[in-house]
Amino acid sequence: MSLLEFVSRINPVAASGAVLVLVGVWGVLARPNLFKIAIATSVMETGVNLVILSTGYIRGRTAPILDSAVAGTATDAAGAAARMTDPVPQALVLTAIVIGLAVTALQLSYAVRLRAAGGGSSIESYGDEKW
Amino acid sequence: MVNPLWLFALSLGAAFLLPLVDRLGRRIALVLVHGVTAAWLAAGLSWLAVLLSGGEAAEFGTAGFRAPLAIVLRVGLAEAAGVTAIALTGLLAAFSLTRSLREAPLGGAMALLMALMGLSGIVLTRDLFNLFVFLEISAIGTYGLLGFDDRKPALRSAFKYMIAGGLASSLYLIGVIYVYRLADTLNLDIAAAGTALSGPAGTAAVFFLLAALLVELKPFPANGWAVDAYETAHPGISAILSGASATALLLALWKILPLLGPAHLSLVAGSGLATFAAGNLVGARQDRPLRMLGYSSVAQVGLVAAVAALARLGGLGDGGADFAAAVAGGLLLNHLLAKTGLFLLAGAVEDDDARGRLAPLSLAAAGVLSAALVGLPPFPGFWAKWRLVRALADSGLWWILAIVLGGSLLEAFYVFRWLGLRAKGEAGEAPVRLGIRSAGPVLAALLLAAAGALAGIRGPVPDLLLWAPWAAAAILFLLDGTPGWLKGLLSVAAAAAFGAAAWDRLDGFRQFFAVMLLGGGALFSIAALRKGGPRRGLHPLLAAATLALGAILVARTPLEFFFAWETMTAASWLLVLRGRGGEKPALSYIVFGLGGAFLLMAGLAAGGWDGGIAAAGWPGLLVLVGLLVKAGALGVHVWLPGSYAESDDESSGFLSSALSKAPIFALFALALSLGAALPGGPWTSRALGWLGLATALGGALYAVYQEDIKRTLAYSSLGQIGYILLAFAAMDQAGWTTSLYLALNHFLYKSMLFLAVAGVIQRTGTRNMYEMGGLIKKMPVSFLSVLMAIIALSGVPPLSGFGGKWLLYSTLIGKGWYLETAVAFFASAVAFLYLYRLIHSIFLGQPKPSQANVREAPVALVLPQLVLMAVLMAVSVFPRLMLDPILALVGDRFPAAFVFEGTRLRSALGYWDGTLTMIVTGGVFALCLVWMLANLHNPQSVKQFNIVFAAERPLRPETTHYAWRFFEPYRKALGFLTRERAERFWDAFGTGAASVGGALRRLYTGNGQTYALHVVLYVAVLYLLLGVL
Amino acid sequence: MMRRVLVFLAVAGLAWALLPLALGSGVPEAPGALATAYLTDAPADFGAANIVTAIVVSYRGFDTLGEVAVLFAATAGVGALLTRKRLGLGDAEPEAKPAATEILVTATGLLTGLLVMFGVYIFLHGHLTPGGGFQGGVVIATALLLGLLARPESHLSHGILAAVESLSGAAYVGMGLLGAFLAWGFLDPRALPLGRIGSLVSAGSIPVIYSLIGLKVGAELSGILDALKGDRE
Amino acid sequence: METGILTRIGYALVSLFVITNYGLLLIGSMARISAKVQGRVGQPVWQPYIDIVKSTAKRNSIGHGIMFYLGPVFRLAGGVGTYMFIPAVYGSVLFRNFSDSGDLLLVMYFIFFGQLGMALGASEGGHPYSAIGVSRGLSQMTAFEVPFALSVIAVAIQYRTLDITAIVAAQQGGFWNWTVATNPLAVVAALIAFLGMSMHNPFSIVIAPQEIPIGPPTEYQSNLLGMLQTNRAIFNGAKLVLYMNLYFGGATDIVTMVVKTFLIYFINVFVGQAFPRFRVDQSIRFFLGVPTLIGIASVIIAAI
Amino acid sequence: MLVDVALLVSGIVMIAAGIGAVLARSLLVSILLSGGVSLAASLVFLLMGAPDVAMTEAAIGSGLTTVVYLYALARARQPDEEDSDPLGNSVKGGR
Repeated sequence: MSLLEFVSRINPVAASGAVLVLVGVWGVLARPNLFKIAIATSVMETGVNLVILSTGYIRGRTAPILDSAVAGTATDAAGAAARMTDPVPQALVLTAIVIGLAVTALQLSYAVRLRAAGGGSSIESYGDEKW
Repeated sequence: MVNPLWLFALSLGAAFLLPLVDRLGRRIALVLVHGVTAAWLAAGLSWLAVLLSGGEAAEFGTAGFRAPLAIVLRVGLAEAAGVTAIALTGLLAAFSLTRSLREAPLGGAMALLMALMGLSGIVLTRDLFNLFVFLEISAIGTYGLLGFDDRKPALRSAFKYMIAGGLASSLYLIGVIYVYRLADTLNLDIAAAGTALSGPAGTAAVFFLLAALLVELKPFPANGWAVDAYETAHPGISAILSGASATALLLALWKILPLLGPAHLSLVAGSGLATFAAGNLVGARQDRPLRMLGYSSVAQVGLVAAVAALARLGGLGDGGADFAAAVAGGLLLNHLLAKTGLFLLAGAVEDDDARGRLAPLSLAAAGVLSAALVGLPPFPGFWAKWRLVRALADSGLWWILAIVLGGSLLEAFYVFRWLGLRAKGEAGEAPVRLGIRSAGPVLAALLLAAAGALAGIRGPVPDLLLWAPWAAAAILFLLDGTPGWLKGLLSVAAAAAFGAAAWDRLDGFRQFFAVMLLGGGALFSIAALRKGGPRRGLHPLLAAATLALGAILVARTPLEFFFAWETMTAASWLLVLRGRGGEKPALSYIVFGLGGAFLLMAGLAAGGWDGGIAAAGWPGLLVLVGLLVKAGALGVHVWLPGSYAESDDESSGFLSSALSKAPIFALFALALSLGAALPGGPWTSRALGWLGLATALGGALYAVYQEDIKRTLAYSSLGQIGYILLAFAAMDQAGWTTSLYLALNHFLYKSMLFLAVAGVIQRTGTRNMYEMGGLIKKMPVSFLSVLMAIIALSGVPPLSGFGGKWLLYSTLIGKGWYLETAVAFFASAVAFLYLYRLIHSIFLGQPKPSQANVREAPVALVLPQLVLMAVLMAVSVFPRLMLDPILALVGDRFPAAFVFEGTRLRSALGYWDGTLTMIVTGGVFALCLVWMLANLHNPQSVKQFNIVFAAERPLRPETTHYAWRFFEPYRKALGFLTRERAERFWDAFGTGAASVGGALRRLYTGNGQTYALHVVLYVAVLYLLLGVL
Repeated sequence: MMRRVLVFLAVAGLAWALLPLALGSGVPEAPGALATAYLTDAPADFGAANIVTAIVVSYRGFDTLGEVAVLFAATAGVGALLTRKRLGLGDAEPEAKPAATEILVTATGLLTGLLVMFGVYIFLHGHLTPGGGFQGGVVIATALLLGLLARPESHLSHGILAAVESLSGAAYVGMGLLGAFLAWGFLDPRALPLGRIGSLVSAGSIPVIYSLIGLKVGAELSGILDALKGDRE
Repeated sequence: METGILTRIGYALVSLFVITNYGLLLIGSMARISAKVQGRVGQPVWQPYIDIVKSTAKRNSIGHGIMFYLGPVFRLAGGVGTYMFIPAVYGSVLFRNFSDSGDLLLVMYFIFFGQLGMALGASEGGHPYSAIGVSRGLSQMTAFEVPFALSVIAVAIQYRTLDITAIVAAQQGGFWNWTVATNPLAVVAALIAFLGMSMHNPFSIVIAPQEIPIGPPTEYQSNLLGMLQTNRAIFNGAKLVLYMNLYFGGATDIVTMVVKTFLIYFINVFVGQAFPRFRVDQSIRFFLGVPTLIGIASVIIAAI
Repeated sequence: MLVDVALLVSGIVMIAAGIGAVLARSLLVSILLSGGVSLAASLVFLLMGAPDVAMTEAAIGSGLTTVVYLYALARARQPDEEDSDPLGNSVKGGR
């Protein structure tokens, strides 16, 4: 089955994540609305998170949590380890998501602040500093 | 060593508790902020102390584990220096931010703490993902800081900044995760040690990492977002961005260098150099100071990145990593302190919207900071740039060298333009006082000076004599409030002491020039006493320039020579700037001065040193051209007339009669160390001869049409230097004798002229000759001085000037340079025109009623003139006084062409007996005088206007004194020769550079989205190039 | 038009760089050496059942501390930007909004309490089950948000929020220092006894740290929402 | 050839006396000849003597300042000095003058001594016409110096010396050894320059002798004017002697000198009479044109 | 394999939602679609064996972020049409 063949060859998460990154970048570059830029940045960050986590995707493995489902007995550490997926990307993504939220919040604050000062909704109206 | 983790705990704890502390009062909260920053500084310094005294770099793990399991921090020399620099900048900036922080919401202070901690974290961490976290901490802190004091423009910029920052961090994350995937670690050292990253996938992964860091380093053209922020933020924030943030990011780049392959490194180098060139080109077009500094920042950072990459590539430097650390580190330190200080200073001025000139202390700080930024000695950038240039020359990377020097020159142009503006201010504006806000810039300036001096004295220039100019300048600046006579005497004493200390180290040639250079300095230091009052700034600069001239003579290595040379250039530039209308001339003076110096530097770096400048081949030609620029040869002379005219009158004299001999000395030194030959051989000589001749003729012709005395004298100096060059180019005993004789003579009579003219200008208050007239009765001594000087200058026997002419023509005809002889003859004849005009318009003809009360010049001017007159008479009567030493100096390097027989000097073609000439002339003159007096019957003096005037009686001196446009028919006949082609050429050149800058800066549209587009395109193009490489 | 072409070129160029990397990396067969080391050692090292938590809070705890700092800096920035004065709201009364119905008010009151308890549960069990301080903190913030929605005229108590935020943050740093003094390094959770793996009181100070993070994150996110609402002085 | 210093001074005075009288008579006779050519009776040959005596005998003298008085002194000293540095008659101790002070270059530059002093004196007179005259004179001087210098260079190349005595020596042995025969172009250039140097037509705008009193001497009268007139004679003589020495084989006796200098002067004056007067800018352009090219050609010829 | 197909399908959904978020003229729709992207992403994370991340993404990415957007939109008095009012107005905050 060619689809499955193809899917097994590539990393589906990485692929969709990368495309999502491109979609986000396109949004950042093409939509002049301040909020739209922020939204596109969020989409891009989600894509990046997918890319990150894609490297920790191992077929057929479970979450890296030692519970009864994974390890019958807690002492069988080595055996449990062989059934779990890579935890490092997960740890990294956790951090990245929170940072993404922080950035988004701040970016939106600026947008709000600019609007409150009577500015336009398009980034084109903030080009007084140039050359 | 102090565990850096304590500092992170301290920063975070303080930041987290800040809202509670704030309840006790904002002051206390701010003290906490400053205290934490100071703690970082203390820690950085303690690390530096440990590491510099031989301590080992240390790693600090977290959570009780080591890499790769846990995150590890490393404190090495680079890290310690980086943390110190960041904390220092932070402290300076925080100090300037205090008021804003007090008035704004507390978020500002918290963001500041976070930003600084983040930057330090970037420096310290060895973990790639942790690096990302710290990048984000500092980025978000910065975003917060950009808007915290509610400047509307800064709010706009911050949004643009965030878009670009978001793109960069996404790129970075993608890079990090694939590095992890391939290398199975996040630790830098482990990743660098393995080979997993060498394949195509690894190259791509590292590329993303690198691209993100490069974008954060604000490369051209993807840096509009940053420049906007630099321009609009609070100056303290701009200082952090430009200084601390750049430091941290460069160290981050430095860290990942081991991961990079040659192709990556080429990208970094290319991008850095392009940024350096483009940043400076665009900066040159910028008239808003903060934005200008922004462009300068990105340019400097680009250069540092390029240097680091080039050194890593292996094509550069002697000691690999050491070299890179020294050069890149030196440049960075220089940039950091200078830019921090400048942002604070310029920002304070802009915040006040002040248009006046800066108060003295701030101005001095601004001067030091600007000079450091441009890489003048003795600041750290100078040493770094020298090593860089040397390495580039050694590696044969000439085009990079050209970019580096060209960019630096552009930078000098716009930075010094700003400085000139601030030094002069707009007319009618009150001086700008910054009060306590100047503390930061002053501190930065002091640190720069200290760091530079330390680097120099403990490094390549241990000879304290070479530091004398700086010491003298510093001491006299401190005494600047004291009366002028004290400083004048000190200056003279300094020159004398320098001469005494250096005398034994100088060979004959150098002693010969020392008399002119140091003596000239002392002479004009005395002349500077002509006005009362402290005359702030004049004496320190004059003394510094004088001693720098001396330092040029005692230099023993190329670096020492260049060090002294640039010192001289800088001091004399400030002298020009000090003049009343000195702003524009000073700018062209320093730009051409540095342009020449840079050529010299390239040549020196490539050539050797043999007790003199031993640069053969085309490095030698570079040196030659550099010296010619400084000498003011025709074509590159455009800086000369304005600077001589607009500087203070004693400074003009100093520049013309003493300082102009420095390039002459250097030419001799160059030729001497090549065995009395020029690089390039006879063709160079011939070309140099014609160039000298063109200079002589051009100088004379231009001088004819000037209305301004000092411009006349300036062009006259140009012409005289032309003769000296012409004679020098002959490269034989006759030529060198002539050249040295002319140089010494020029020193004598041009000093007299400038001294006399200084008196005239002081008394009449004008420089326009047609506004004077008939001053002979008011200022007889000055008249006599000018009379003798112009007789000598024009070469009319019996004064010593004729000796020069005789030697010159004998040389030229003997050498077979016949056409040159004819042109020289013509040029000498033209000199009569302006000399006559000079003495006629000022001293003769009809006096002006408004100048009825003019007195003789002050004693400080008259006395030196009397001495010089006596000397001139002595050497005229006894030419051997001057010629014997010169002949001895030239010695037996060449076959003898001139020989003395008693008082008669004999050449292959003819002879000249100066003493007999003087006696005959004196006798004849006495005879005629007696005849005249004997037949003088009933002489009557008549009143003004009692002249034979056709049928009417003139009433006004303005219409009777024929002085304005004196040689108009001459202009009609030969004006086509003096159409200022060189000026127009250089104007066009400037316009060309400006239009390139103008075209480039069209990229900076102000649209944040366009900036983001630039970022993405930049990354894409970089990737394409990576594929190509 | 030109701009569109350039945007297309830029995105295409980025795609050309990114897609080969993303598509070509494939799916790994097994975790790398580092991951395996974590998987095998974490339970023994820290007695934490949730290995991701072990990494987040201890091995890479320094990242997490930084992450908290990021959120903190963002909150600070938002707070500085969006004061009432700067938003142009001045001293004007907040806009009157139609009051919610009685039922909604009562329901949200209940729900808020439940949600807060859920949030606390999430971060207390971070070392055992999925979830942790951040997730728990978000849930708490959501709970407070619901309260705000239900009673538009109500305000969060800034004093309490700030105190919680400050103290929990400082306590987090303090736990880190405790690790340094009582165990083997900064942020080492072995300062407290590890306990039996799988039980609530285990994994050293991991649950304590995660709880503090949860409180802090909850307070900070609430603060951001508060600022966006226009309630900051 | 060592001679006592007093003897030398005595010889020099004799030489000076001779050249003064010769110069005066030359001017007088030339004016007379000019008049005849133009169909006038003209002045007596001794008119210059009358002029000088008349000027010197004036009872009053009006002065404008010290430099005004010194101007004529400079001027006369310049003329006398120039003559003093030229050996007038080849081989004659009497007319050797003080030519051992320096070579041709000294003579060429000493010419300026008088001109400069004169210009200064005239300036102090305060008359605008004086200054205008000086301006014109100097402007023109720079231009005619070029062909003159070129021709001198050609001579120096040809004889490999700048020593005037040696140059004359090299021309001995008949007409074909004279410079005028060996390098006629140099002589042509020099003679054209001589027109400007003597301010003869068409280069007489400087003193404009026919019109209103203009030119450097405007303010001068009494014995000061007398000195200027005396100088004119001596200076003219000196220049003629110089030309004779450089281009026309010099003279071994006084009669040859008189004949040769008279002829040189005659040619010049009458060549000049044929042309209208140039403006200053025109004369500058003229001198830097064809005469300069001729001069360059002469140098090239000599160099080859 | 089945998981892979599910991942791919989710990926396509996400990309579609992302493109929609960028293209939508209504900001509200945009925000909701971007929340949808996050929601789909959290599903993907869950499928990949990353329940921690999935939870976080759901809570933060699709939940809190969306709320923050909506609050900001309200506070900024931003009309829903993305290209309305591009050049700003003179109205200073308040009523």
